This record gives sequence, structure tokens and C-alpha cells, in this order.
Amino acid sequence: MTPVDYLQFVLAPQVVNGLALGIAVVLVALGLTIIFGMLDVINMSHGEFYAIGAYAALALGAAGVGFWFLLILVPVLMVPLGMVAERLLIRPVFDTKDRHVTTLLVTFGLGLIVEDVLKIIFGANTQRPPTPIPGATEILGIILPNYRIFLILVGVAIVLGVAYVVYKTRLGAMVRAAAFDRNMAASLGVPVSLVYAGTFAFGVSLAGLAGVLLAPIYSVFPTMGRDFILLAFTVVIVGGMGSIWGAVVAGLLLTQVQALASLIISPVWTDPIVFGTMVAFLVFRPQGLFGRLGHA
Amino acid sequence: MTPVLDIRDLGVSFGGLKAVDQVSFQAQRHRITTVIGPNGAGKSTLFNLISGALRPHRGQVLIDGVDMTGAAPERTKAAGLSRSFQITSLFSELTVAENLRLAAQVLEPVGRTLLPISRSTRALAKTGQMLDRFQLAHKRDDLVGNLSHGDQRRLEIAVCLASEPKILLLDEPTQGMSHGDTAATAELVRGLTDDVTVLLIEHDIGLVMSLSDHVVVMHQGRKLAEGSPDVVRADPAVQAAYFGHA
Amino acid sequence: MKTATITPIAAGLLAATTLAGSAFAQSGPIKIGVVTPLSGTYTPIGQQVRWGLELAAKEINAAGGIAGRQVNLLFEDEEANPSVAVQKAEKLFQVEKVDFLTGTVNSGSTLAVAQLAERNAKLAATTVSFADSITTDKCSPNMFRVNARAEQQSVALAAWLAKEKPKAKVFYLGPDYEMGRSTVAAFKSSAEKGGAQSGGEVFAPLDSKDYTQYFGQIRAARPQVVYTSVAGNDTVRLLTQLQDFGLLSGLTVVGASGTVTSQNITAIGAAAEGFATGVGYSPQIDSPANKKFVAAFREANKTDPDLYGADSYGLLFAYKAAVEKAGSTETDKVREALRGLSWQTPQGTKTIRAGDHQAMQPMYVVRVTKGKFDIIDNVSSENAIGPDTCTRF
Amino acid sequence: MHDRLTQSMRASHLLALLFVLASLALAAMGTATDDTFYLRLGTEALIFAGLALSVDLLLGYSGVLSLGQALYFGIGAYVSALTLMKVPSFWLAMAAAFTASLLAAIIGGLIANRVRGVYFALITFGLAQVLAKVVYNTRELGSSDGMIGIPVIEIAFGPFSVSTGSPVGFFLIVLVVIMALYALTAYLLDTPFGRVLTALKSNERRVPFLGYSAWRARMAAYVLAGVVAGLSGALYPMLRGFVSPELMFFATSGNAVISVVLGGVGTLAGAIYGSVLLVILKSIIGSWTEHHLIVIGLIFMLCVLFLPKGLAGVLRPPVEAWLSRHRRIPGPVPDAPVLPAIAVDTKAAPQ
Repeated sequence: MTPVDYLQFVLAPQVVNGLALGIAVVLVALGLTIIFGMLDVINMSHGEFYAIGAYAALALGAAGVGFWFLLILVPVLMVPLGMVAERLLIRPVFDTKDRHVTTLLVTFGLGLIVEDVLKIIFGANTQRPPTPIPGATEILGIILPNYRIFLILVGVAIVLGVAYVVYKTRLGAMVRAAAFDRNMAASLGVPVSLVYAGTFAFGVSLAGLAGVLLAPIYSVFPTMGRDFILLAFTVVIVGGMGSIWGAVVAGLLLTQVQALASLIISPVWTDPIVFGTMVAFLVFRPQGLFGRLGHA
Repeated sequence: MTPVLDIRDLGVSFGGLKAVDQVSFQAQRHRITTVIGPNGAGKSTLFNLISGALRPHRGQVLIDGVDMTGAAPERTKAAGLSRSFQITSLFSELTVAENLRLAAQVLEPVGRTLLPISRSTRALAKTGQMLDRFQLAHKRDDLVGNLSHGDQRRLEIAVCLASEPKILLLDEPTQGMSHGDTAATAELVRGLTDDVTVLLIEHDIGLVMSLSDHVVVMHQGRKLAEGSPDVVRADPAVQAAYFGHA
Repeated sequence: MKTATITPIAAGLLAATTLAGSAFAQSGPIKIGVVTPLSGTYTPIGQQVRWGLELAAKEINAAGGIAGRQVNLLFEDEEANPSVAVQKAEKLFQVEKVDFLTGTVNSGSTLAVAQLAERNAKLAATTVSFADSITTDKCSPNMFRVNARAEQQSVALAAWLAKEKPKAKVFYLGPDYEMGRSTVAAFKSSAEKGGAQSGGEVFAPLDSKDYTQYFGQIRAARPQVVYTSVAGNDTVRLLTQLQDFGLLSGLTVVGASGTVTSQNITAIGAAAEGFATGVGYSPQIDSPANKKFVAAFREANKTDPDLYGADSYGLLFAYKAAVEKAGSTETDKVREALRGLSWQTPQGTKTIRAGDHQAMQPMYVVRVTKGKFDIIDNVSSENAIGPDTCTRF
Repeated sequence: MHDRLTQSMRASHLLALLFVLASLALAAMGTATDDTFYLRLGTEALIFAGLALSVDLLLGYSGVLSLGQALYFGIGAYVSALTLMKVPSFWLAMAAAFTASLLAAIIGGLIANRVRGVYFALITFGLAQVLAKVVYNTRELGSSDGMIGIPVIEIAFGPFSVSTGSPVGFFLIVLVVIMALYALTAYLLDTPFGRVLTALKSNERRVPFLGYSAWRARMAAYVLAGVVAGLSGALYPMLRGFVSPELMFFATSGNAVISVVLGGVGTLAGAIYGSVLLVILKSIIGSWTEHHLIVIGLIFMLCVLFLPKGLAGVLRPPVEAWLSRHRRIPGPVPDAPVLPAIAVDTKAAPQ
């Protein structure tokens, strides 16, 4: 293979495809990092909420709802689900001493249940909604499917939107205040328990949105929730718990590391390398790249 | 005679901020030395440097003439230094007796580490002694988390003392206490000097003046003055920097 | 409290089974244990196994059973985990006293269950696992395989490829684990005997999310054929991503029999068009026996049978023939009867080779056309089977 | 003089004793009815109880959740299997598993103990995941298929010997091993070392200021837990005759965590009860519906929410109460005079 071939056919597409995968990972990690960072809750069922979003898109799409409408409808439908889950499962153990472990265990149990319920409702076979935007475009000799280009653009828009809400709006300020010091926020008139429920629901809703967006590429099956979860947790840790920019940078960085490692070393080693990165961060920089949201 | 605690030119900075800067003083055996200063003067940071919670960037900490600079907390503890915390730090899921015994366990020879707890006779005796001395015997089996604030502060001093230290660092032992409790605690601290050397952080100036043998005044990370309570009180720099605001 | 509950249950079941075991062993129904994944990733395969066996049992029972005895199927979920499979199999052998066992899917479970069958002096068969080792170096006198193994599939596919695309440049993409690697190696050696040349090979981790990272290598190699041995969800992703990236045009994709199945073909959609593989079964087989089977299967389960369903269906008829020939359900007698047995299945006559307990059967090459597998070639059972390398019996 | 922790440990011992008696009853009944399956299922439950014990040692005492304890269980199982295929000696296999899990736990502990809390959970999860993948891809270890053909062996005790193929014989051997592991961990927890562990769970940051190295104590607990898991794992291939990478997968670690939560965190005996309970639940529900995940998940979730102390939380208090009645331990005196919040030391003021 000539160096030019290598660059055009191998290296450049690898980097560009890594970008699309990176955006996908960022979308899944976004909700996780918000729940993690603001509520200090480990949501092990985040992957299953992602699966619920994908299945909802599949079922509603089959019922005739258009893809563009689904992008709004599914995240909205996920909000009450998140509220109920928070009220029933997180709230009762929120004030236990070891919140991390307890919420991790409860949501782990929830994950088991959701996975099985999805199988009962939708069957065990893999399904896939049609690609909403077919075709591919050639950019500088690199062929990229149109839907992936769309995904990259939408992903960027979502990240910017979420960052705007969290960092720039009054709502976001309230949430950050409640995360920083619950009592102080309450004394300032922030409805803390509603904010907590809302934050959890927001994270869940983002997982659902990721489900809608990624279903055409990665297909839909009951155990799909486990797919991204280890990578998403890694991204959250490397990026810094609760840091939106951290999740973005870490998500893009790790998927690039993965893509290049699989190309240069071997696909087998991608998992150990990604995991090794997580260990290195935990050991040398436990606060992650960007530190922690609301916890300066 | 070597001072039991000798602080030489101690300093640490966070970012650009010099939290503790070139602080030197000595604590004499069986005396109460008190560190005072406004909020942010670096008093708690100083305690952290001495007890090993933080590693100083410069200077030395000598315990009984032995250099313990930057040693881990468990090593400064082994050298005879015990400390309390500004915010009570105990084992709230354990009982009063268990807290004390845990602290007293260090008195046992290493060989008993893996023997049944009932063989730790020295620790058991010490626990009983502390329970009596601090009048906590009737609460020995209460969970510490259920104790009143005052009882917890008192227990914290007892826990520090249970390991028979040479030096006791008390970080605002009267913090959050009523007047009556504060006076009682002062009496308690005064009574400790038979056994240990006390290094104290305290805000209540009246208390400081009546209790201390020696006072170190800190301001913005630096030592402003030191001496007997009367000398310090008379120091114009201290007047300006500290009592002016008090 | 809890220990109090285990004992009555244990005692009760024990009492019940000892009774059943002694009094009705030779006259009651014949019990066949099915240890198959009913939860987890392999659920769809377990479903086909279940449906195939249930249909066969229904037909056999309606026609008077095996040697006049009804067939009773007992299902247990093995979660595609050998540890669970062995535990459940032991329950079926010891408590339910089943006469015969089948259903295991992943080769780890099949091998572990084979050893358990030996230690319990019972017989078992697999209808799904296609790892060569089960009837070669890790063969067991108590394990039979009625489905085609990897080599039979490779031989059939390679023979067709040599005719269709002589001297083709083939790129190999397998899942990175033992089974995926050995399947690729087996096909590669068959294909290269037929004149194919290698355009490179790559192994992707199991459950890869994105295969696009390998597309550069594929594009640069400019192969005419891509061979893959990925399966399940991985195939859905691989093929749809190949399509999205426009790599499928002008490329022939071939693969292992488990790569595209009735479980994932709908999800793959148009990207599956033209995919060819070597299998032991296709619903398209044009024989009266198969047409009848497909119709009955569809009637019962609202879906087409695939090779797992068909092979599982066929197994019960082999067992029926063997028991009737042996005149008993005793292990040694049935084993002797199964050895060399020829019987009719929807896919034609199958024969169990006595030397390694591997079924010989005609092999087909099928290609996806408009979402259905069409038979495009076949190889006789003798040409596909390969040598007997089992040395244990 | 017994304190409260010693007292609760005694209550656990009593529960463990009840467990042993029930096991012996099962063994007797199994022999009488010539049973194989239930005895071997019981043996397997006991083996996994050893794994649950090691999870409880970490979660219930040093206060860290390991989501990858199956790593050491798997190492024990593989090393035992490899040893048995070369030399059919129980003692050699146990010694090899001990050494291997000890070394692995030291290495794993050096990595995992750099962090705590949820990070510890994620790191242990990742460690197990990576090693399981390595085993899954290693041809010499049978890769994804695992290894079969581990022989039935005779376990020799001087002039006596028991075959691993004997359902009741091996059941009793495993009972002895697991109860010995229980006794060892329970004993250690009732020593000054054990008290430091308990303190770690309660307030880790305070521990160094009492003169104990928190890192060393955590490390010791981690290595101990690794060895307990490894020795339990070593018994697995003797029972089932094979090993497979699934033994190291998250499902195995997850089941151990579920067992501990069901049985009661921080009670040791609860871990053993929980493990047996889970096996029974799975066995019953598994035959009744293939959707056992829902049932197990639901029970587990309800347990975390409403029964945070698990089965032992229900069983142990009455046992403790009974014990204290029968041992006349001085409890808190109910009619003690109410003292002022701060008691003044009666010693004279200095100088």
C-alpha cells in the first residue's frame, strides 16, 4: 500500500469515523455525566434508558411517526419515566450514607428488569429502523454516509444546547446551586427536590434521545444497553464527573485513541488500552480532565 | 531540654497563595500553646502540616528532636502526636467504647494485631479508664452518631488521648459549644497537661488568655508574634492585625 | 428460615423422582431434556431450537410416539453460560431422569455438557454448535452432532466460490475469538485450495459497535469478495455499515452459516442482498418433506424455520429411529443404534458417521435474494464431510 | 468483656452454625435418598458462597464495592484446573490457587486501592473485564470454550480419602473449606486488625490519625478477599470438571453482589445464606419462567430499598437479643442519672 493510499483509505477515514463514533459515545455519556455530577448518583441503568429510547423510536416509527418528530417526542416521553424512576428508586436511598453504592445497586437491579421487559415486549431478535437520511457524500476522497454527517452536526448542536442550558440559564444555575449545596439552595428558594427529579429526568431523556439517533446505525436489541455503558463510564471519569466539556473532549479523544490503536496495534488491544487510560486517570488525576461540575 | 515540638520555617502554598509562610515556634513540654489568628490565617493548614495531613513545601517539623517533616499521619501518630479536627471526626457507626478501643489499640504490641480483640488487655483497660475519666461510661454502648454535639466533642478529645500521645493538637475544641460547655471544656483541657503537651487552635480570646501558657499569633499565613498571653496582648502589631478586628 | 425451605423441596422432589424413575422408566413417556439459551444474547437461537423440537415432538406424539411411548420435552434456560448449562443438565439427568439431552448452543456449553453426559452415562446431541472440535479433537462417545460443522460449510461455500469467482481476491473479517478465528482459517484454507488469493484479514472484537474502522483496509485491498464469520447483532452492524459507506457495490459478501439468519435478516434489510453462505439447510429446499415442514413450522410459530430449527426438528426423528431400532432407551444400545444411522429430515437424508458422531448431509450454498435465501448450489454429503479425526472411540 | 461488634459476630456464628446443621441434615437426607443433583447443587451454592463471602468482606467491612471479584474466583478455578490436569492432587491444586490468587490480588490491589468509592467499583469491574477477555482469547486456556477434562480426584487425608465424584463426600469437603474460610474471616474481623477495617468503612479519613495506615489495611482486606475468592474458585473445577471464561464474567461478580445484598451486607453469615437463597431462587424461578431476570432484579431492588440489611437484618437481631439475655452482658443502664452535657474533670486546675 502506498503512503498516499494509506492516508486516504486508512488513516483519514479512521479519524473521521472515529469522530462519528465519538459523537455517539458523547451523546450517551452526556446524560450519565449530568446525573453523576449533579446528583452524585451512579445510574447503572443508563444504558437501558438508551435502549428504551431506541425501542420507542422503533415502535413509534413503525406506527407512522416521522423521524424528525421522534427526535422531539421520544425525549419528551422519557421525562415522566425519569421522574418516576427518580421518585421511586433514587429518592428513598438518596440520603443514605453510601449513596454511590446504593444507587448503583438499585439502578443495576432496574437495568436487569428493563432488559427483560424489553425482550418480552419486542422479542429477542435484532431490529433496525430505516436510515432516515440515506446516501453517502464524498469529501476529499473520504466517503461518509449522510446520516453520519447529520449525526455529527446534531450531536454538536445537542452538546451546545445542553451546555447552554446548564451553564447559561437561570434553570441551570439553580441546578448547579442545588448540586453544590442543597441547604443553601433550598434557603434561596430553589425547589430542590423538583430540581433533583428534573435533573435525573433530563439525563434519562438525553439517553433516550441518544437511542433515537443511534438506532439506525447500531440497530436495536434487548441487551443493547450494555454496549456503550463501560465506554460511557470511562468517558465520564476521564472527562471529570459532571463536566460537559470534559465528556465531549474525553469522548472524542478516547474514540480516536481506540480507532488509532486498533489500526496501529490491533483491534484486540483497544479495550485494554481504553481501560488503561481510565485507570491512569483514576490514579493520577481522579478529578478528570475538567474537574467536577458544581463542585469547583 | 529539647522542645517536644519544634516547628522550623514551615511553609506551604496552594497555587500562588502562601497558606503558611516561614512559621517557626516551639511547644514546651506539659504546657498549653495556643495558635490564634483571624479566619484564613493558616491555623488549620498549620495543623495539617504538623500532623502529616499535608506535606510542607519548606521547613521542618521535629517531634522530640526527630525530624518528622512530611511524614504520613500514621507515622506522626507513632511519634506521639494525636490530633482532633475542627469538624468532629469520629466513627459514627461504632459505639463510644469501640471508638476509644480503636484508638487505644496502638498501645498493644504488634503481636496482638491478629489475636482476638479480647486479648488486647491494655487497650481494654485504657478504654475503661477513658470512659471513667470523661464520664462516658454510661454511654459506652451508644452509637457515636446518636450522641449530642457536646458529648461528641468530648469523646473526640478522649479518643485522641486514648493512645497516650506526647503531643495533643486540638483544633477548636469548643467550636459550636454553649458558654457553659466552653468553660467546662477549658477545665478539661487544663487538666490534660499532666500527661501531654497541648497545641490548641482557639477563637475565644478570653479562653485563650486564661488557658494558654504560650500564644502564637498568625496572620495571612505568617507568624505575627508569640509569647506569653500578656506579652502578645500588648504587642501593637497584634493589636492592629487581630484585636482591631475582634 | 431459608434452610428450612430447601429441605422439604429437595425431599419432595427426590421422592417424586425416585418414584417416577423406578416405576415408569420403561413404560411412561420418554423424557428429553433441552438445555438451551432462553435469555441473553442467544435467545433467538434458543427459540428456534425450542420451536423445532416442539414441532417434532407434536408430530411424533400424534403418530403414536417413540416405540409407543409419548415424548415429553423438558426445557431449561442455560443463559449461554457453560456453568449454568452443566447445572441445568445435571438437574435434568439426575432429577428428571431424562433419557436424552440436547439444545446447547455455544460450543463451550456443548463440550461441558458432553463431559457431563459421559460422567452420567447418558447421551446428548447438539443441533447448533458448529465448532469442529466437538466431533474432532474433543469428540465424546456420548455426544452426537446432527448439524453441519464449520468445515462442511466452508467446503461447500469454497467450492461454489471457485466456480463463481475463480481466483478471486478475498478479504477476511472475523470476530476476534477462537471460534471466529478458526472459522476464518478453515474457509481460507478451503478457498485457497480452490485458487482464491488473500487480500488481507482482520479480526474485530466481539460486540464491536463500529466496523467502519476496518473499511479503510478493505477499500485499500480492493477485494472482489469479503468473507466474514461475525454473527447476530455484529452482522447487522457490519453489513449495514458496509452499505452506508457504499462498499457493497461490486463486492460479493460471503460468510459463515450463522452470519445471516432469520433472526437478523430483517434488521439487515437490503444490506443482506447477495450474501452467500454454505449451510445444511434452507427453507427453499424443494422437496415435499421440506415443504410440509416449513408449512407446519410457519403455522405453529408464525415465522420461517432456519437451520437451527430444522436441525433440531430432525434430531428427534433420529432419536426415534435409534430407540426403535435398539428397542430400548438404554445408553449403550441407543449409542450403537445412532452410529451409522441414516434417517430422513427436511433437508434430505442424513447419516451419522460412526467414527466421530458427525452427521453427514448434503450441503447447500444459499444466497439472499429479495430478503430470502435462495439455493444456488449444492455439494454432496460425501464431498463436504472431510476426514474423521476423532481418536477417542 | 464483649463489645457490640463481638456480640454481633457471635450472632453471625450462631447463624453459621444453624447453616452447618441444616447442611448436614441435607447431606444425611441426600445420602438416604441416594440423591446426586441436590447435593451437587448445594455444593455449587457453597462454592459461590465463598465468592459472596469475599465480596462481603470488602463491601461490609472495608466499605468498598467490588464489581469484579469473579476475577480471583476465575483465577483460582483456572489454576486449580491446570494443576489437576497435570497432577490430580487436591492439596496441590489448593496451594497453587492460593499462590496465584494471592499474587493476582496483590497486583490488583495495587491498582484498585489507589481509588475508592464508585471509582473502586468501576476499576474492579474493568480489571475483571479485561482479564476475562484475555482468557477468552488465549488458546492455551481453551479460549472461549474453556477447558474440559478435569479429572475426578481422590482427596487424601492421611489414611482416609474422599472422591470429588462422591456427591455427599465432596459436599462435606466443600462445606468444611467454606466454613473454614468463614471462620478465618470472622476471626480476623474480631481482632484489632479487623477493627481497623470496620473503622475504614465508617470514617476512612480519620483512621491514619489514629496511627494505622489506611492503605495497608485496605490492601490487606483486598488481598484476603482475593484469596478467599481464589480458594473458593479452586473448588469449582473439582465439582464440575471444567472451567470456562464465563466464570470471570460480570454475571458471576454480579451474582455474588446480589447474594450479599440479599443475605445482608457486613454479616458474613448473610453472604452464605444469600448465596444459597439465590441458587434456590434461580433454580425455582428458572424452571418456572425464562424471565428470571425480572424476578431476581425486582427482589434485589426491593431488598436494597426496603431491606438494606438483608436476610441477616431480619434474622440476626433476635439472635443477638437472645445471646445477650443468655450471657448477661451489661447493656446500657436505663435509669442512669442524666449528666450535664459536659462533665468537668475533677482534677485540679494546673498551677
